[in-house]
Amino acid sequence: MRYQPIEAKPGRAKPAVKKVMTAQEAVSRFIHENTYLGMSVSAAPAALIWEIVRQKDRIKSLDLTITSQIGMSSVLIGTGLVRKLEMAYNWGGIEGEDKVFRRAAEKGIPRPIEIEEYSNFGMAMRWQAGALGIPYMPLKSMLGSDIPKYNPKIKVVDDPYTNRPVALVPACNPDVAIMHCARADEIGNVQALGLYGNSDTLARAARHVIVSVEEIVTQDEIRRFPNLTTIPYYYVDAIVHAPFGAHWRESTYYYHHDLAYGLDVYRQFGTQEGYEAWIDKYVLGTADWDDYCRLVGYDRLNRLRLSEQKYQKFGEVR
Amino acid sequence: MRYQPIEAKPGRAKPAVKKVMTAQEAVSRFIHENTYLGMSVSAAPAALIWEIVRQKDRIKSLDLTITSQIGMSSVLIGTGLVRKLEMAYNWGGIEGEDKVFRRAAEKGIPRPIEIEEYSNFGMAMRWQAGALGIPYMPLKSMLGSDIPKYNPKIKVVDDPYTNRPVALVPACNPDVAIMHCARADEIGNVQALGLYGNSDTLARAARHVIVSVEEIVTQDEIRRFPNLTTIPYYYVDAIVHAPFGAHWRESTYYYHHDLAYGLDVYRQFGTQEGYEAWIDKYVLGTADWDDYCRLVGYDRLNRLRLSEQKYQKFGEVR
Amino acid sequence: MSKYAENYSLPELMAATVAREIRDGELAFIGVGMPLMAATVAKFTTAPNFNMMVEYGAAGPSPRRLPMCVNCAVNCERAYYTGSQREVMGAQQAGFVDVACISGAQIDRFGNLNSSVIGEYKNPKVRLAGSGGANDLASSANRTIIMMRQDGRNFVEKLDYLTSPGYLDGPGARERAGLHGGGPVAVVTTMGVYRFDAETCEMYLEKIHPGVELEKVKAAVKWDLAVSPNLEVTEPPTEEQVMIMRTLDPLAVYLGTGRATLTGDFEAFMKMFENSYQPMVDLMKSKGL
Amino acid sequence: MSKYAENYSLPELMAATVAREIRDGELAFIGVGMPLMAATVAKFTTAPNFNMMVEYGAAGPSPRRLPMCVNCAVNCERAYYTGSQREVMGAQQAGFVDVACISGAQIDRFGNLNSSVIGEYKNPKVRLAGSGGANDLASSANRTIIMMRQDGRNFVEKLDYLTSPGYLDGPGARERAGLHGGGPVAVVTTMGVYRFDAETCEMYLEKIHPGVELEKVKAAVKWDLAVSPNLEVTEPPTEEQVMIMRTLDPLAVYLGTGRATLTGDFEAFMKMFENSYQPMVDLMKSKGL
Repeated sequence: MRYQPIEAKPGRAKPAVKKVMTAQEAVSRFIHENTYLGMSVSAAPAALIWEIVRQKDRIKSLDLTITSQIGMSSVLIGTGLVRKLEMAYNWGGIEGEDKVFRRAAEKGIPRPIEIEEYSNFGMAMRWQAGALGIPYMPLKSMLGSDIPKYNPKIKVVDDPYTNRPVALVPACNPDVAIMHCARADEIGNVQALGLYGNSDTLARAARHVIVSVEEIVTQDEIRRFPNLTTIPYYYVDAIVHAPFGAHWRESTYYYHHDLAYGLDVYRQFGTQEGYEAWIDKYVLGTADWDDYCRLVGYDRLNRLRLSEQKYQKFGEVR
Repeated sequence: MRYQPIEAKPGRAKPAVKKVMTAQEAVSRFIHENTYLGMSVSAAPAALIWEIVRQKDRIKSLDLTITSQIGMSSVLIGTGLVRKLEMAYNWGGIEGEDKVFRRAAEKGIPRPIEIEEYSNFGMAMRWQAGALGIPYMPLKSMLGSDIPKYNPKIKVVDDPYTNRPVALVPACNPDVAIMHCARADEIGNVQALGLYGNSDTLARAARHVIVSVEEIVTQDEIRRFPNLTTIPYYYVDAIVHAPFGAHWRESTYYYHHDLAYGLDVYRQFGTQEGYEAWIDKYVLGTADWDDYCRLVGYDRLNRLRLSEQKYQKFGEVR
Repeated sequence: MSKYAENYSLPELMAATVAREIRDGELAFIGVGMPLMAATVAKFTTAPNFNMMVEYGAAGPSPRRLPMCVNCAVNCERAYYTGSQREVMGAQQAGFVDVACISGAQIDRFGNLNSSVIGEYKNPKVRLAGSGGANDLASSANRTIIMMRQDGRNFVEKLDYLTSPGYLDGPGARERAGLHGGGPVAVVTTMGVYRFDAETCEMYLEKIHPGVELEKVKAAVKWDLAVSPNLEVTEPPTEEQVMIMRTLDPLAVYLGTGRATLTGDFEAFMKMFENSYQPMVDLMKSKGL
Repeated sequence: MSKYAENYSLPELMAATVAREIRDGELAFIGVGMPLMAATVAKFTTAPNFNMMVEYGAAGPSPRRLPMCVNCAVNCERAYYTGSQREVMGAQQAGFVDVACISGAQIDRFGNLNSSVIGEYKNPKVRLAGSGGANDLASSANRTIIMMRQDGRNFVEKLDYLTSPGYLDGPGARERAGLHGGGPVAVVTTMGVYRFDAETCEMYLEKIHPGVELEKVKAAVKWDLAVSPNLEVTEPPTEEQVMIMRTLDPLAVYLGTGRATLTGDFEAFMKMFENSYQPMVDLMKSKGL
């Protein structure tokens, strides 16, 4: 015995310090070549995706993990940044067929994309396992389907309690998670409002977490409704203030989906040339999210806000 | 082929109908001899426990599943109602040693009690598996300890992804869950406020759910804050209006723990005679929860409310 | 009951047909598009106490405008619960969903669906969206209703990829696979309505849409289609059902050419909301919702 | 820094000792009682940016009164998060808890704890509370600090039941068992402070409390206790540390005879809150919290 005490390694908790930074800064600091990136669907982290595209020459390649993405992932895929996509669903939703995704998956344009597929809940449970620090989750989806046949990570085994088949999915712990939420304080206590999909789970699973928010609020506002805190500060690395940060998608209580715009974007995404022209103008051609919003028009964005708030507002029944 | 169409069995969802009833009615309707009963710890469902004791001659025997109970389970155990206890922790907390539990476990007084033990998270994950409809959950607790040694339901196996040991716990789906929460509407949309332990998970795992609440609110009040709904109506069978329904324990934002009372109860629970005298007066000697509250004194209960609300109130920072 | 409509579109017929499959008091898992139309019609007519769950985290909404997506903010409107997907998908895995509407690009005789790829999986001719929640619903919902186009090529002998399980390869196969949901009970297509036989689990034609010829239906199915000896004609939508659909979706975004109309036209889009707000509010009020 | 207190109790010494183990910025999993006192002292003195997690679903509270339980409403006071145990225990299993305080009725040389039974498991002489969260914390927290009474019989060669793992049977055993948390780093008792040797994982005496004789400590340990060649005397609490503890717990509910005082005396209980409200508010304000 040497009487040298055992000391602990540092823990995973992020400190309770101010974390507000620009999207440019957050993306530069946490997202690098070959980053394993998790992306939420509700709300869509458009402001952060745009910034990743702006830094694409530095970042070069990403592996992407999503449950579903409705429209927004194409903005990344069309740049050729995405080497691999772990997914349950990737399509345009109401905007229609995702031609960007089809070009990548069918023809390797602008880059071949490796696809690893799950059901929605299957992928969500991978994040859940990651969030809980356990190696896998058992579930009752995907049994009997072709999904496990083409994805060796899904193991169909007999559950040791009932001797009935169960599908296992391995934990997923992305390097970085990006998401857009309603509000946060400066130290990173995040309150997503309305429906938020798996953003809570994804934040818990990821090593680093960047959250763009509609509003930065005081600590007292967080403490008024501590039950609404969906992501406590100890998971969060960066808070980016990005009003309208999910446009062309919606943000519950803040603004409505801009369908006229989304349909038009998808029309342009029909060809790779159209995609590139759009990216050049709206993403690479804008310096930051505020600049993008000016290009779209704050008058338009404000009308989307009024439209949403005519129907619903936080804390009210309308 | 007989051209007889396949029809579905009825689903598990409870209907969206009025569910408000008395504790007497709810307990009579759902809790019977040998019911497998799940009980939340936060908040303590005292009003419902008292009613179960009042109906003990009909109910005769229960199997109880808890994560932890701090004080309140003794009220049941001392009656001899509990045949088996699945638990992580059962003690008096600040009120001290649980003599009722000790008498049952050490001496079989008033009835021998079978104990099945887990860690807190281990037991919670049994409810989680039950809530998700999966046969078990893997976790990284209890490894290397004696807990699995004395509980064959816990299986320590090598995880098929990392080949490292993991502990499996089987799903738990109690027949009935009882819990106390802040508020609900008449059809059973429940909003627990403050910390609520595993009440959300337990409600999802159980076949039938009885929730006592401090307040019955309108549907519009629920819809003002749909993010606060911890248990949607489709899980819930009965709503019991029981203001102060967790006394002597606390209900966040409503009233403070009545320590002076709890310590005194625990002093009386020191002997089986003391326990019985207390039960005779405060439980069997009262007709319902309102009657119990009158015996304790609404003036006293209101002072506990003022004491809590001096420090915190829903929607405010004090 | 309202009398049958004289003018209605094929999508309106399909939505009305699905609406009649939903029973009062049920909890239904609804995607946007045609299933949402069906659900709204059901809630405003025969099933006022039925509630919707929406995949990305909402339960019991009463929206007065058109949701644009399964994760759209509209799905939170006047909801009992909003929050996480885990709540909704967890409840559905645990058997709390009475009925779910799903779809696919291909279907086989046992109601198995493909929504992943056309062609070889690793080298697809057409890459599709993927399962999303369809596989989960097909696995665990108490019953599913399938809505899909019937284009002459997509009722196939063998799927290119089995995304969402129907009855797999026949009786007992779901149980053997470990699935605990009930499987499909109806397929509502552009041509008719199909059921599954309790003995063989095979799909058979139960109803044929007004004006569709049986031979055309048979030609659009790649296997030897069983036809009910009591083949009926699909009941048309009522005037009220059509009115409800047109109030909620005046530009026929889901049931017609509305998307083309709105592409790039922000003013038309805003006007659609402005014009439909009051009629929807009045309609809901008249229904006591 | 405030100077050392001249009058302090043994529990106050223990709490102050644990307070010094908590570093600024950490996330700590705290039970009520003595660990809570230690945490409050730490937050008000050397670790203002440290935050507490509480087992039944709260993170970052700043209570101005005495919590009565790990699931007490007080733990919600001015918290950043309140809600489910899954959040708190899930985070801790995933490695987000820097430091946790746990306890037990028996301990062995490798820091394994028993809080379940004394005697045979199936036929216990004394039935204890059970693991609660102690096993989970001992399994997964980054490091644990053990606080316990040393009564002459409970530092044992072999536990009656291993509830919460320390280093099990020595170097490498935690890893072999599949545990990913770090294990105990200190044991603070009524007699002294122990550490664990990096080479052998065995407990050794690092500090002895003022006025306690080494022979007494050795006699209270059932194995041949290793003693640091640089044995120190435990640093006493400062005046400020003692003041903080007495402001939060004026009747010594946790650190003395307060419980006996309050049993059945509602007026005394209410007065305790009334009298400590303003001093606590003032104290927190003076600390900028």
